[in-house]
Amino acid sequence: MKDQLISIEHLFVTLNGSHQPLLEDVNLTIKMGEMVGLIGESGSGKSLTSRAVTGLLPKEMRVSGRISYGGNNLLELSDKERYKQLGIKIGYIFQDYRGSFTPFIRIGKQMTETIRTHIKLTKKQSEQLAREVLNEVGLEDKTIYHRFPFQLSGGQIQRAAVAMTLALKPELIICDEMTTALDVITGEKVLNYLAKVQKETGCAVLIITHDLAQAYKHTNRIYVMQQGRIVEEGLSEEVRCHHKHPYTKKLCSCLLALPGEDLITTASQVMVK
Amino acid sequence: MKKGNATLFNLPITTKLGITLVSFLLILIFFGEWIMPYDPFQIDMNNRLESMSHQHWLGTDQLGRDIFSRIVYGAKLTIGLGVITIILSVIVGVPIGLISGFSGGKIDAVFMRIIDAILTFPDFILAIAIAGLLGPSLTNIVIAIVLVRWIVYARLVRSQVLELKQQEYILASKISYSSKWRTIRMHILPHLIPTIIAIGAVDVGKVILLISSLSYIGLGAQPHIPEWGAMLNDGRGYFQVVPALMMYPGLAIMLTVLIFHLLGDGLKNRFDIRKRGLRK
Amino acid sequence: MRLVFSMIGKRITQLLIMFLLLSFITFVLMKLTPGDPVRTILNVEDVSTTTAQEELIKQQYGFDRPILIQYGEWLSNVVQLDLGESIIAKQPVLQLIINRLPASVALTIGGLVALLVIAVPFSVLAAIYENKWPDYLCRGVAIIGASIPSFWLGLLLIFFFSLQLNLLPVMGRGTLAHYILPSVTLGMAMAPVYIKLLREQLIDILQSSYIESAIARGIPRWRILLFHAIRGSLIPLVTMFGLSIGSLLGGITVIEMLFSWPGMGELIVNAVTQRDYPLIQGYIIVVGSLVVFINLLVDLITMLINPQIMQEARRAQ
Amino acid sequence: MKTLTIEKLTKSYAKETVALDEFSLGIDQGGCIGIVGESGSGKSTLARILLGLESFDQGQILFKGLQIPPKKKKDYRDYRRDVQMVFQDATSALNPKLPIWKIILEPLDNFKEVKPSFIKEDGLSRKAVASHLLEMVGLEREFVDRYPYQLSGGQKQRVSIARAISLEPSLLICDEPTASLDVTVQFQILELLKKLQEETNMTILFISHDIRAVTFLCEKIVVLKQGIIVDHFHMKDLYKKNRHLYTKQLIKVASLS
Repeated sequence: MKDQLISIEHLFVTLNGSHQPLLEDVNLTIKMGEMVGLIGESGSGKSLTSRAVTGLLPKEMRVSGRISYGGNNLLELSDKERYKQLGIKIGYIFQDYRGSFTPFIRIGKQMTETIRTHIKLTKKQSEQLAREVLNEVGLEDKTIYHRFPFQLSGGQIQRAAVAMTLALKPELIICDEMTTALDVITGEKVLNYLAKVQKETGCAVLIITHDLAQAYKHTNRIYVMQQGRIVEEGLSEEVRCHHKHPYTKKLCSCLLALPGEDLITTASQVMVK
Repeated sequence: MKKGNATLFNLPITTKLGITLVSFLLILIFFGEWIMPYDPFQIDMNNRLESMSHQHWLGTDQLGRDIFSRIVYGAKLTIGLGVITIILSVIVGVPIGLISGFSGGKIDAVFMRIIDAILTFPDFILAIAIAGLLGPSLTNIVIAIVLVRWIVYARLVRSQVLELKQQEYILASKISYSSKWRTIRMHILPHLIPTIIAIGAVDVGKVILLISSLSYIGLGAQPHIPEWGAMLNDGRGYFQVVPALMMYPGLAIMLTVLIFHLLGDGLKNRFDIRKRGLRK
Repeated sequence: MRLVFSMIGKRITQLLIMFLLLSFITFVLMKLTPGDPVRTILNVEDVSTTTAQEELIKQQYGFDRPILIQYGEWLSNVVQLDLGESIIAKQPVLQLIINRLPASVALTIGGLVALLVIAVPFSVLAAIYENKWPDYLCRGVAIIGASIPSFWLGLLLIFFFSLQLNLLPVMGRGTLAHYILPSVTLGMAMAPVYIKLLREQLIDILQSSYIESAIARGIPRWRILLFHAIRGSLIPLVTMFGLSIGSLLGGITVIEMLFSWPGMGELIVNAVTQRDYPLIQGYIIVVGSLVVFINLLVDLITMLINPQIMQEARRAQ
Repeated sequence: MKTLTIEKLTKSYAKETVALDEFSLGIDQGGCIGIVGESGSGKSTLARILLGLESFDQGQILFKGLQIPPKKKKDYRDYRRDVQMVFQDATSALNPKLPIWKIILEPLDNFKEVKPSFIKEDGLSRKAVASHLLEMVGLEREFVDRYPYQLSGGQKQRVSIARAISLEPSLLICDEPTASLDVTVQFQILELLKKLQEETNMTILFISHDIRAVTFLCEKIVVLKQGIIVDHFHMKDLYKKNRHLYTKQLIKVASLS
């Protein structure tokens, strides 16, 4: 398919010296400009999958399979070539906002450092760009630019991280539980800015989350992961209302309904043990 | 994190090594008198500065005393002093740390001020001061070191207590109507004791170094006493003629301190103490 | 700025508490002291002296007055920067110490340079190759280094480089070559603690999520190592230095003795063996103030390189 | 008479940060009360004050007519027996050095004269009592001899609940008991709490940031924002027009459409 941005085929990840694979036959495709959700509980392998894409897996893990991106199999590229794609082609936003930026370097400096790593700009131009994108995500550049990360709230930091991806315009942004450590309302705000950036740049977004409601609301398509395997895939509506796999059913049944809310057609609260 | 039941055989290699070497030291300390071929104080001016031989395994010093016997005798003295110093420091420091950390508030603030003030004052310098005013002797050195060392344990215990106090099981214990003493016994001491033992083991090594350094500059053990540092000081003048005089006591110190380091590190691993929580 | 003042204030309080504690201890000890300073001054162990002579000395040095009065007098003198006169050298104590200060400071700086040259490369290597052979090597070196008595290490260095190879001078202070052995000995004596700390720091930092973020942003590895990781590990290093300045001053004493280095350490050891009480007291006061002063400097430097401390201090106010 | 009456409770940490501002609430015996708020809303402070783990500046708390925290030793003892808590982080709430049975029995060991109603026979061994409690929270008896690190997050939280209910308290305070659990486990813990509440008629004060969890468990809901009660309503009025704007916002974020 032509509009395919990235496609993961038969991905296996195994810890050295162990036979039980951590990821087993994972297949996942993301089209250009698409928002895809990857949901699962802790330990299901969703973060491993995204790290396999960026090449950030720990050294003691073996990877096999194929990740096609831009006509290449990423797994066959050299470390150096993969490293070059980080940031500029594939953006990554992490869960723990305290770790999104280095704590003792000012936000602005880290942004220009990143920008100038990838784009040939003068110091002034990169500062200009950094200030622009900060404003885009609703942060006042005058104050934020000179702040240290610990002087900002979690929501502000994650918005700055979103701004960072906006400056580099990557084709794919991977958000690994980026709102989990935030308050719900703040998290929603960050996600809305993410959606805005997605619309402006037309990039694809992979949202990794354990929060089904979030995935339903913010993505077009959802993959459900359990114990290192993808157990179900489909449009968000489909996964929510017409799921087939028992695990998806269990997940959905555990999503507590607000009163009067029709969660799933069966609306059962069967406990699948 | 926790490994299964550790038997003597699946311990890490460093610990095994540590245990073997410590047993070796213990033999030296308790059975040294039977091993010593000569009286370590026996002066024999006919056999001065002899090199290694069947009669004198490590040779003799400038007064004809048997070096091997002196080192064996010195083991008991050096290690014994180190251990006593640390035990005294623990006895003084741990209760203060417990009280300070557990009660918090003003008591804590006062203790911390005093501790801060003493902390700026290095044990080495205090030892010099005490040796200078009371006269150089091993007892005075031990007093001087304890005066400063207890702080290590008070601070260690206090910071551990403060950290543990954040743990919700301490709160749960309070909610369960457990008395303070019961909470300490049930939830705090089991965490503290291994840490203190492990740190104490390393500290014994450090104190041995300190005492021998002080003895070396003449502020600790007096020259005729076979403390290893004093032996080095003793042989200083003959160092260029007979390097062996410097070699063996120095090696003895190094190996002993190394053993305590290995032991401490082994215990730290065994008890899984490595800065919990900091690494995410 | 208010913050800096409050910090200076805190350190000065600390200095005062320490000062009172110490002067109290030294005075109590002097009272208990078994040796008789009067006899030391007369410098006669075997020759019999008349009691009249002793009385005269006692009066001259004020030993006959009640201890509290002696203490008060001494305190007020110290405040006026008068630390009294050495019994042996018959010179002002402060002058004697100040004369010796430059040599000790020079050796300290030499030791710090040696320390950095030894500790930084070792720990960076160990951290990058965690649990591989460079790491094991560094840890081995560190643990053995921590077990060697510094004076013995110095002796070994003298033995090999001066006596056997005849490369470097043994004693005294003169040319730059004279600095090498004492500095290296001091540096090596301090290195193990720093290697251990720096290595653990770096390993923690290299595994931290902010380093992962920097990697994910595609920042070149060397930049990450230099500006994000090593820079971050310097903060505890400086704090560590502040904490260990005391033991450094102690360690330097032994090394000065070993190399006959004309610093404060040599001065004090001789003072102790000669029972020169005013000098010992003066030395304690000077060293104590020095420690507090250096710690104040360390505080200020930490504030400069670690903005977070500033923030927390501000919040605490 | 209300079981618990809180009147104008005020607590501030520093000059500017007010954790609770004139917080007033009355609670009857039985049922579940939900307190919803985001981080910094003062909800955890409230829990800690109710448990006597923290002091407060102004206002008063009456529990069964007694001032909290009680001054008399006997009253204090009764209060400790009657008010228990389940913590957010089950890992931190269980001492890693102790076996499960010792953990569970800590409260009962301090109240030797108490004979809980769920113990039918006499002369049971301590371990048997502990395993009985484990069964009540849906864990197998064999768990008594295990250590916390051998348990999953959900199982640890069950142990924590078992400890809290061992004295049969009339008020159980749950501070985000499900926040660090997976969704499926979260659901099971909520079910367990619901079941236990129905069986024992204790009052559960359920503190959470998750409005879904609160609506699942509670009949009455209090919405806290920056130390102030902004909304206070019965479950059936959740969608009423006169809900506070902040409540509406919370609902909107949580809802699927």
